Amino acid sequence: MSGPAPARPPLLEVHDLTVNFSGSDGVARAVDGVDLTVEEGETVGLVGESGCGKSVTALAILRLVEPPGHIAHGSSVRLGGRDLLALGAKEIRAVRGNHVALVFQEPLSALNPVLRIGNQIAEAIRAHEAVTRGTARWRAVEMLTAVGIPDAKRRASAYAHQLSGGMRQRVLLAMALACRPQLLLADEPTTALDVTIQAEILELLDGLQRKLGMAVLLITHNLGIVAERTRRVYVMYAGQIVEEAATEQLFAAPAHPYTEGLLAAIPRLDERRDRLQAIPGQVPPATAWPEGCRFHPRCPHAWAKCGTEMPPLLEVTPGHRARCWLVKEPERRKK
Amino acid sequence: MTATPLVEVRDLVTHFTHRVGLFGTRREVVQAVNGVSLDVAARETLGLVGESGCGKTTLGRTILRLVARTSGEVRFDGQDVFALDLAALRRMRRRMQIIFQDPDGSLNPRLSIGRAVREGIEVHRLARGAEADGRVEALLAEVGLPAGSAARYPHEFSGGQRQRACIARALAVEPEFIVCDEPVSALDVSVQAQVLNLLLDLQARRGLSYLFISHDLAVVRHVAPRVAVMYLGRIVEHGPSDGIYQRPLHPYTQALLTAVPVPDPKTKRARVVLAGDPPSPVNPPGGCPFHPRCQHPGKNESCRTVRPELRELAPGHQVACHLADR
Amino acid sequence: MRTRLALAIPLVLAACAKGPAGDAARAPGGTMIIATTGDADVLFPPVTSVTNGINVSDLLFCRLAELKLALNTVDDAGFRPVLARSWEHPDSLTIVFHLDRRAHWQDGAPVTAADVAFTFGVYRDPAVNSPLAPFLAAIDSVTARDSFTVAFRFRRWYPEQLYDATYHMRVLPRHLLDTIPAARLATAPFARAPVGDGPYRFVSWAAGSEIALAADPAWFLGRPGLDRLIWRVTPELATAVSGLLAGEADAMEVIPARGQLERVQQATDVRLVPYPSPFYAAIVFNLRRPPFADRDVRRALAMAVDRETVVRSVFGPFAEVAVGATSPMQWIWSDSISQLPFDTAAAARLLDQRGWRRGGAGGLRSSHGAPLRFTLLVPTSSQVRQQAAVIVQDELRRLGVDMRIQPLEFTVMERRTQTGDFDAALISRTIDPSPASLLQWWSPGAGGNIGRYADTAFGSLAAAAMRARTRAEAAPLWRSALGRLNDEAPAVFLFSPRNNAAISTRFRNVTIRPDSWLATVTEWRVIEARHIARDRGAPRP
Amino acid sequence: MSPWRLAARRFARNRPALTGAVLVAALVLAALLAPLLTADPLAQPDPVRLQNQPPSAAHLLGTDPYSRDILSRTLHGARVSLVVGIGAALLAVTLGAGVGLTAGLAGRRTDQLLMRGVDVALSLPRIVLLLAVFAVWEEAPAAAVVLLIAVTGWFQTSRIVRASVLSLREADFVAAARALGTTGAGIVRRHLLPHIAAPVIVSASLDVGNIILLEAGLSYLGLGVRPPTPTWGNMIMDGKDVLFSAPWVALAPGLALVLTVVAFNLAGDGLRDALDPRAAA
Amino acid sequence: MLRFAARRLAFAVVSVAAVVFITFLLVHAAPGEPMLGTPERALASPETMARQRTLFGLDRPLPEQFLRYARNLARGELGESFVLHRPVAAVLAEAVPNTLLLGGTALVASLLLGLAIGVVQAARHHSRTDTLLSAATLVLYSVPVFWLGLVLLLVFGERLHWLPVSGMTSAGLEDRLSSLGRAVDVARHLVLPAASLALVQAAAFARFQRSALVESLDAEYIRAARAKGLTERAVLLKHALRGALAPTLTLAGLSVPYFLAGSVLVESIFGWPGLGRVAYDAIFARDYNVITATALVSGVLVAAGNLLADVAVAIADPRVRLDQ
Repeated sequence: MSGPAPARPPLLEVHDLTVNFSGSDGVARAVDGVDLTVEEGETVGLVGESGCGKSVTALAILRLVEPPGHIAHGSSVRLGGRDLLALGAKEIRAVRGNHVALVFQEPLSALNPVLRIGNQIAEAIRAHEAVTRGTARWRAVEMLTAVGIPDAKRRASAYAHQLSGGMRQRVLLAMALACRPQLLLADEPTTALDVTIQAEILELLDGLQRKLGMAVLLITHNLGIVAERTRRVYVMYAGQIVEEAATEQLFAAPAHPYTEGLLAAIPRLDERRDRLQAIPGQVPPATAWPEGCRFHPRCPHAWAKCGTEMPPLLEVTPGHRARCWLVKEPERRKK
Repeated sequence: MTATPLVEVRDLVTHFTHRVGLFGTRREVVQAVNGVSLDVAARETLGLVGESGCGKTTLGRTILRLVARTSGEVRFDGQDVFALDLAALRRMRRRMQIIFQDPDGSLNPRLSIGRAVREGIEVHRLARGAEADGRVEALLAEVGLPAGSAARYPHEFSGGQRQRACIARALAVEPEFIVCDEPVSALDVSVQAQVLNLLLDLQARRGLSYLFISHDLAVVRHVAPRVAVMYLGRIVEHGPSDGIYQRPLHPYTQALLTAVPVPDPKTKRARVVLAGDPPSPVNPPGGCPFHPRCQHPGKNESCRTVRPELRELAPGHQVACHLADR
Repeated sequence: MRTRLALAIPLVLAACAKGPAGDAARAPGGTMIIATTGDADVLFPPVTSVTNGINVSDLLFCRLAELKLALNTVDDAGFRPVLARSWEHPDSLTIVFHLDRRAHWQDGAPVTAADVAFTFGVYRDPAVNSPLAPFLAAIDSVTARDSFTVAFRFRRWYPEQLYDATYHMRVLPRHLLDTIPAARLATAPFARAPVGDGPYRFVSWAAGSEIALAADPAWFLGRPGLDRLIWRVTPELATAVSGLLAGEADAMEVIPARGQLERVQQATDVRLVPYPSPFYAAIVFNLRRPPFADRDVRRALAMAVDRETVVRSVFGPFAEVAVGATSPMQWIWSDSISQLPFDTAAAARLLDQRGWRRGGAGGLRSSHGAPLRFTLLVPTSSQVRQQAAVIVQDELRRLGVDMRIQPLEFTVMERRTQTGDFDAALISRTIDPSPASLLQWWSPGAGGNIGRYADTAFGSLAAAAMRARTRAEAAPLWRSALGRLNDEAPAVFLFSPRNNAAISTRFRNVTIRPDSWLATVTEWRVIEARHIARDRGAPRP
Repeated sequence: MSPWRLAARRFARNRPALTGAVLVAALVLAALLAPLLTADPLAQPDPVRLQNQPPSAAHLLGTDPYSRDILSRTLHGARVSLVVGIGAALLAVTLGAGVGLTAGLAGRRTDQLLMRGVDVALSLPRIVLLLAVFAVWEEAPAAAVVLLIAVTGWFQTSRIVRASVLSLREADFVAAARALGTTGAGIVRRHLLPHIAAPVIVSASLDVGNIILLEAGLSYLGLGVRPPTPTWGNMIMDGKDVLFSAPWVALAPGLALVLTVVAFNLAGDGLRDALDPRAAA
Repeated sequence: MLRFAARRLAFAVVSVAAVVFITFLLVHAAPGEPMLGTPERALASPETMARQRTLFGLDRPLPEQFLRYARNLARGELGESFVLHRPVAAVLAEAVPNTLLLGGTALVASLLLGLAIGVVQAARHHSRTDTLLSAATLVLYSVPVFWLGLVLLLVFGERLHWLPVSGMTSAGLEDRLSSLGRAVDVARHLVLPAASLALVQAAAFARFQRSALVESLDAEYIRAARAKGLTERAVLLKHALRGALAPTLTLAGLSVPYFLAGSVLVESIFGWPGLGRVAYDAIFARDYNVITATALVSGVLVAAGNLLADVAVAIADPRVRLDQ
């Protein structure tokens, strides 16, 4: 689904983002030339399997990639037109947690075990706003209440290990949203949770997003969540965006064989499949991406060109692009 | 229920004591499995679903006597597993195996894949020398690992391949029954399908029985014609998958099913959202274990005080709920 | 510390010197910090056994009379009066002392004859278990004739009666001690904070750290020259010397290690004051064991040891080769005493004659298949003795003798030598100013005769010397006895170190009596121009 | 590639660790060859004139107060230090591993008993015990020093081993082995020992340095291995009195001591990094 | 909490009792006997020694001696020193505070210094500063404490005259100083011995702290803290250090034996009149009651250290606090 071009620049505009990790086995290009945009208030999915680079992408947006990883020259991340990669240390800190916030996958490890949760929220507030300790604490309690934690005042002085998994994830949300960011990067926010809790958290996130009017980049491997919660989606494979489309479009007519494969590979609750269509082979390691199209060794349709030339993102329909030569040569699709 | 069950579990209870607090000054009893009965027939797969902490993993391990039971009984092919002496137990273990969730942790990183697979062959003296090598090679090929894998070590394989190796290790002793404890939940979507297909193929080829434990309802539906739903150490619903998935009778099952996101943007479903977290198995609530979270409009006093037993509401479809009706 | 070669000045008295020169009494006093490697044990003279305990209590308590610097133990002229104004010999078994009526305890009470009689009782009381009691065995009784006259009655006549009557005992204040049971005396508070009659008063004692004394301005023989004496315990010798060189301390009784001596030699503010030491070191053979029962083997071993090399190597210029079982402190010391020569050829011949021939592995000597091999016990507490042993070992090896060194902890070695469980031991003997102490170690049946040496010739020479009326008569007899001992070689007498006190050049008038280095400290003075902070000012309240 | 070979490769790539290992190897070699390379460490060519000589062609590191060759004594001292350090470390970890394994595998009661015992042992003031024992030991041969240091030094290892056995017992691959019917002994041999080996090796290698320091301290106090057998501790003591006039006497053994301990610590750190199970995954 | 405290206490009592028992056996099984005088002056005759044995009851069978000792101990009596002729309690009462002052100062100093170095290294980890500090702490950690003590003494005491070399106070000046002056004087005397002990242990703490911090800097919550926009300083000091503090505090509590061992050497070198000296002298003089009592005190100190470690961890890490 692609509406008319927005009058203002998109909220987030990532261009040619490349992140390298240098290790003893050579340089791993974990994220390779990623382009993506998020409009204000929009929920965008970033989907892919482990090791595809989706988490690194999120970290790179806030320049949180740590050595031995580094963001390559030529990448750009613009937030409301401002290039985050060009900011000084102090300015980027002013963005983190304030304009753009991050929610992590493992709420237990993302919360400092030795600090009270109320404190951890309050310090996020105090990092960006000149408020007193007392005010910050009061606002922390308010945030905890907002994310549905009962008896928030008392819970504020609890430690992470004293809370259940769902509660911890709520705390993380409260921490991320404490400064009312314009954009939330939610990295697998519910993967560690049971389905019933996952549903609660996603409902909560929906509600908060509407209330705060923020945009969400929802990073996940779960196609179900993507289908239910996002308007647009990017599919990542081996460090690259391989497909980009409106969500309905993607599920209705996937253009990239990898996307297709994923959809065919998952067992469905709503229908009984006799046999799953598995994608053969393994995700290659980041140090040894294949030549040409990175999916070609696992692709049922691949032909010689796929092994030598890397396809660019090709437009399938307006707003729907796929990194596959099949877009140009659909006749090569095998039945 | 199917005739002549291979595995019969009756009123199985497994409690753990563990120490908590600084220096373990306090004891806690975790009521992991709290009176479970179920059967698995030969060549059949029974799916067991439940959320983390519900006791499904403990149940699987207790059946294999990897964990001591507190009471109740497990019969395998008519023999009481807990009555066996150690030698007999070892013989019995040839016939029942287990596959774990985490392929990293279930392979000894210091043993090559070949030696890991060979371990069972050697323990039960099924073959020796070159014959054993041949068997290992064949098993590895059967689970789809490339030639030459035997000499390699777990860290040289991907998660999916490691899980294949685990399957090969379990198959090495030619078991009849395998407890599959979340065998695919640590795997990527694309690989998950490979392993599920492999398990189904093996079952067809070797006539295996599975107890398939998972938190993923979609996966269970895919592999198991019969499903048991576990909550806080008890089975709350049990029956043919089609029945359970299309017409869940227990409020918990209903909530579970509606919570699972469906990868289809066009389906919009009404969702039963549960309040709060599952209670701790250290201190399970009285009455119906689910009652504190239950959203059933008819919730009443007996839910709080009387524990519902499994009732058969449709052929083969049992549910432990006072309020459920067909 | 094991390097502490403790000096062991036995039982001598200090300070009771004659009255001060008039001008010194008015001169400002000053403070002397004495660095030491060991603390005192207890300040109760009958049981005090540690060098510093003795040094300190020597300044707190007086003797009846005091040896003069020459340490002539035989003649009455060798003594000067202290508590006793004078004495007389009414008969050959009695000495009567007349006490100085000016003498008083630091609490004001006079020192009386009853104190002296009481003191004798304490020293002899088995419940006190004074190690000095055996030295008083010849005294039968001590009785007070009146308040200031006391009579010593001896069991037999001998020339050193006055020495025994005065040297071993320090008079104790009866009025402060007679209510305490004898067995509790050593542990009574008095023993750690005594009230004495000497030139110095007790001020404080921080165990393991510091003992402070202050001059008694009212001392009956005149105010001492130094206001305060402070012993500072620094277990590590190198640190003690550092403190001395840094001016933190003023004096050390002795610097036992050559390397440290050399450091002090190079310093400008500290000088070394040499004086004879009261001990000698020797390798004692156990005559109960086979090779050493043979006099010729002993002589051969003695001749094979180049004692000059041992001494120069261990001490450099800071020790003497021992002329025998004595030290230069004793008046019997003389180069004329006959000694075995260092003669390896003669030693080899002697061993060959006695059937110990070379031929074993490594040129080892053996007789009837038994190698000439023995073990030398050396205490781990003495680095110089260990060092000497190593050199002797090397020398004997060249002769074909395998001497093994067994370093033992001091108390363990003591046990072994006492029970005769040893081949040879490198011992050190602390000696009194009196040559009579020779018998303590070398007469048959004496507790100190660990090697079981028994020789009638030596015995009769020593006995004759003991009976000699004057020092002039006694000296040649003692020297012959020592010569006989050398000739018999029950031991190899290695060295007698020369002690070197280190004393700040701030002090003048420094003299040292070898058996008790602070005996004349009442005469010492600080040069006025060189007063420093600790010499000035009064204590703050 | 097997995890051991991987670890070896990681170790070989770690420059400081490799330096440490090379140093250790050189030390061991020098100590082994000491009798061939150098003069008799006890020989005193001329205890009067050749005392405390500065380094020269004849005596590369000079001579000590007995005119003995310091190079020779330092190398021979290495024998004592290495024998004591390595010997005691090996013995201690063996004891510790044995007790830890027993506690980890035995029933709750044995485990409690052993571990409470270890807790008590850990609150023993080791130095006081060692002082007391060495002071009473008439002669302390190197073997006795090894034994004593080992006997008072295994407690921590036993805790580490026990903890690692307890966690391994919960590991899925052990459960899998049990499910396969592998016997207890087989599980210990195939699955537990190889895993315990890594922390034990690391703890042993890091212990060596500490034990060498401990032995030197005891020697310095005149305990431990006794003179004239050269040990670095008693060599430093020999040189203490001439520290200003002949600094080389104490310097050589002091530097040798520091170098050795540094080498073992480097190698130990390297081993720890190389064998770290997190890195091995 | 009370039950826990009681258990810990009971446990400490058992530990200390074991220490006493083992030490008692060891020293009495030792050859040699209590010594009168210094090694060089064998003044006491065999008869005197024999009488002394009877007086001290050393001629009784060992079990009887132990029972008597244990009975006295139960009444809080530590007996009498054979050599010093005074109650052991008095000997310890003088020595223990000095050792506590020295060891306590060294412990606190090493902890602070170690933490500081560790934090600096972790903040700049893999930089040149880090490498240099790593090398420095490694070498320092490998230096024998007595060697370091001698060097410090010679350089700062004797050569440079900056600090006094021996004792706790300036001899002869104590009573000339105001109480503040006295405190300063003691502090000056404390510097070198405390530094000798502290530097080596600071290196140990720094090495430990660095790796704990570097490890905790890898934690997800550190990334979360950065993502909140906190400064590096806050991330390091508030988040990483808090988490990494507990193990270091444990190590600090468990380092009591190190300080005891070090004090034997350092107290000798610097003439510090403490427990280490007392123990050392007593062992060589076979002063049985003093040896056993020093072992007892050391045992208590070690047990106290262990307890402190537990308490410190409980304070630093809420995860190990007793659940409410």
